[in-house]
Amino acid sequence: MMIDFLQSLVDGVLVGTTYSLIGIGFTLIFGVMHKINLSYASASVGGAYCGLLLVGAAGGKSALLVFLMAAAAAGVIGYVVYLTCFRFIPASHPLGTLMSTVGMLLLIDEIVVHATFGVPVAYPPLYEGPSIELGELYIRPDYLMVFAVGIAAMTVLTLLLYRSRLGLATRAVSQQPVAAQLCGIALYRVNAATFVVTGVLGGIAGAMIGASVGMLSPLLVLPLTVKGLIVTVIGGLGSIPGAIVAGLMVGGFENVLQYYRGVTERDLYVMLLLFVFLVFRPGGLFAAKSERN
Amino acid sequence: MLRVGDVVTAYGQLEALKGVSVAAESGKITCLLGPNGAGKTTLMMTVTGLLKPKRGSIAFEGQELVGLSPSEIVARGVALVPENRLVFPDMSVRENLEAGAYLRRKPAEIAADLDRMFERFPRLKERAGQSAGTLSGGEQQMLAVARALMSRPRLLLMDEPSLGLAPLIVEEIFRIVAELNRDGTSIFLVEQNAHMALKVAHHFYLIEQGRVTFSGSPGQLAEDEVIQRAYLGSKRG
Amino acid sequence: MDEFLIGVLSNIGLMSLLALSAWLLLVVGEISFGQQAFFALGAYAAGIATALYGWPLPLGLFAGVVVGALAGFAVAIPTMRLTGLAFAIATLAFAELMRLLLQLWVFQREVDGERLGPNAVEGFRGVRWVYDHDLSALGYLGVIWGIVVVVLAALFLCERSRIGLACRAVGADAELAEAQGLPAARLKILVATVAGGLAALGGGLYVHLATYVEPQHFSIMLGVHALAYGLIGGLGTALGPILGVVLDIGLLEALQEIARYRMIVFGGAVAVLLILRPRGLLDEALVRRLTRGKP
Amino acid sequence: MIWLWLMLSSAALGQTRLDAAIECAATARLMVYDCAIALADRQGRPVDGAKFKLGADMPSMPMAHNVRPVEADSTDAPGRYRARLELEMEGEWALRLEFSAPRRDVVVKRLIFDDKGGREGR
Repeated sequence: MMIDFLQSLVDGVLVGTTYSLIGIGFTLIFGVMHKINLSYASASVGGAYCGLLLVGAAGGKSALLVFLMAAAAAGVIGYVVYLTCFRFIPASHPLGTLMSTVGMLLLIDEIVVHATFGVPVAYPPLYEGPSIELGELYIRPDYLMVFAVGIAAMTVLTLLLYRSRLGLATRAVSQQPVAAQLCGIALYRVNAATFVVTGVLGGIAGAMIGASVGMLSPLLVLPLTVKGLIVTVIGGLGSIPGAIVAGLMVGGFENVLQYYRGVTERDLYVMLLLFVFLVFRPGGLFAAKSERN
Repeated sequence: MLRVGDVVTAYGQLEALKGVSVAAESGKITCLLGPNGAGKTTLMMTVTGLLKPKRGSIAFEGQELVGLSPSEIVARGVALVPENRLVFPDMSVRENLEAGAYLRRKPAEIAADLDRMFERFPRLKERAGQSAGTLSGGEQQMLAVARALMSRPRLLLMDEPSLGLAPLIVEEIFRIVAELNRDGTSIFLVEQNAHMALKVAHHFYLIEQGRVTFSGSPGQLAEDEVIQRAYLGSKRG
Repeated sequence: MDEFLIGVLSNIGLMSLLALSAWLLLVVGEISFGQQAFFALGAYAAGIATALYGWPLPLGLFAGVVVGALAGFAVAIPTMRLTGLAFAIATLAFAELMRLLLQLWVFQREVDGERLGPNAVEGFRGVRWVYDHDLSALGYLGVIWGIVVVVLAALFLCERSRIGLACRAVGADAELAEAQGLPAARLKILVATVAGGLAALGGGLYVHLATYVEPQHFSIMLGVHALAYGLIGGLGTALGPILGVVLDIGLLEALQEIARYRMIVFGGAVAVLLILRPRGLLDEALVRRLTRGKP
Repeated sequence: MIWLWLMLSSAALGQTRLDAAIECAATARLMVYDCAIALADRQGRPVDGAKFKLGADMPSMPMAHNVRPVEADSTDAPGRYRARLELEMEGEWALRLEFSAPRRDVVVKRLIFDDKGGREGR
């Protein structure tokens, strides 16, 4: 009983890293642009598909290569999304941008459907090995690998944000875009770079999801988009630590509920949680400090 | 050094600048005085490329700035201390200054300038690791000035540096302005506080409702009248 | 009239009601990703009324509208304080909540020796009023479009009324409108209520056309389409969302050569069109230009 | 007018309803299926002479995928019909039989399609 609870919690938290990554992508773009990119999860899954297709077309089989190509392809998709949905739509029309990213979501999703006839494709596991036993607790090696890759990606991102020139510029733009321009930071270039970086992150997340589920399907896109939004909202819009914690939380919460109550009720409670959060704590867990002028 | 010729800037149909011509001389402090809504901030934003003028020219050291992006204009040697300071609230004081030096590539020079800023603004040194959002208004103003200086501008634009600050702090800010100018930085200042501005300025303009209505040196116009027009605008508009 | 054409026109009418529902909220400046929930509620309520309790269709539709409007009102109360994005996600959460509840809900009765009614994921079969009453496809098309025309007429009247103008003002800048003394929050709740009822009306008509619905039909995808129709068609006039529906269902889906790739074309068009027309094809500026000079 | 008629029209006419069993087999062409449909009334007697079209849509991707209805042909076997269906992807589809004879009616069946064919699921 207790051990079942722990087991589902651990599994959920490990896989929750993928939610964290998707949430970081949403939140980072929101931080910089103050807009939501709803095509993000579809671009991530699309990137994961591209990785598989590109490596497969070249006759390769290496899972590592698939991962790298997925990340690269998703970075390119991120740039395309920036150009179509953000770069040229005036800032005074947030509705237009939001809807445009929805169009992008449909577009990417449908290209995948047409390219694969909606048939789920097998995804290579990144690591196969014996599972680790901690007492009665089993830690699945592929989940552990997903967790490790997720943590590594977050670490690299943190270093990039806090130790690089691009990171300085990104933070400057997200906190005070006018002053950032006055410092000589080119807004469009930083925005585009943010989309590429979050795209790469999403590609890694997409490939991780493929690897942990064992396959990819276009039907993953909508639930993943919703999960990403949930993580972003619960973590607090614009907060990266918030997204990380919320991702792990939602992953664990969801898996435990699934174990006890089944998939439909699980989703029901997750949605209820989201609704309650929005109504009673719209700032999320890590509510941003009051805005300064 | 800076020549603004007949600039018109509009927000949609509304013209905030209706053909403004001003100039800032090298090595001098030039001051633009005027009431709220006269177009002072609009002019600053137009010069720095944040707004695109409908027509007119802006020449800096003989080169046209109109059409350049803000970052290209910073690279030419024009830096603005914006209205309300606009520091990066969740970045440390040191990072704010590093952001100011964003376009410069030599770490050693940047480090030297950082030391120089801390020397000039000891308060900032004390708070180097603190988030800028936690600073007081006066400290934020100093940080904004220091951040602008980190790009090594030849012309420093300042938009209402005294706004919302206590009188003692305002005096300190203007002392720093005079000091910077003595050390060789040309300054173009926009203010509503005519009393303080006239003390440091070599040349001043009055701007009212998007038009320059007076140009001369301090003393050419009675201070009372300048103050009156800088706060309220003249009756004839 | 060709059966296929009747089918397409019926679908356009139904989706128009859902699109108008999303559009109404866009007019007051709110994005809802959840109007499909009210569409679903309308479908289930009207279906239960006619199929399980033998109510006539008009009464069944009315019941659906009441349920949808009440739900719209109930959701609007706690969510209206939320700003744009939070509101959008809250409506999405509500709609998913609704859909998941429908996936669990079993409510069946024996009618004519057959068990009918919502049956969790199996869906709700046997809403056959239209077929049992020998209403022809053309006749039902008439019913649908009769209702759409009445709704449009009502919206056009509202557009010129004080409430319509107030809604536009709230949509342009809620804070400013409030500062001018308009009850922005109350207007938004009113609009959300009407929008809920409107979507439910579409749902009620839909279930009687399809005879069968299941919770999956009402996923986010449906709401996203409704929203896209409103924004593509344009925010300037109630004809905007209709234009959006006609372009997608009437043009892309009905053309055999494109139909297969419809979603690719539609998604791409939505993504790119908004660069050129961020407030849709029939935006406020165009509508003003077109109607200028008329009394 | 039509409203008045709707209000006044009588209750169900109590006709026998149709029941359908569908099975589809994959063909040599990708995503093209040959479907065999068996029609019966509620007493299980085969129904001949029906005219209907077979359409499909995908409930899990609402609005995104639906297939233009095709006419079903009768066969020599009693109550047996066939139609050739071209889908857009594998997965669960809701097949919709829209009858014009013996009278206007609709039957909806859910099938799961893969590379071998489509079978009624759930």
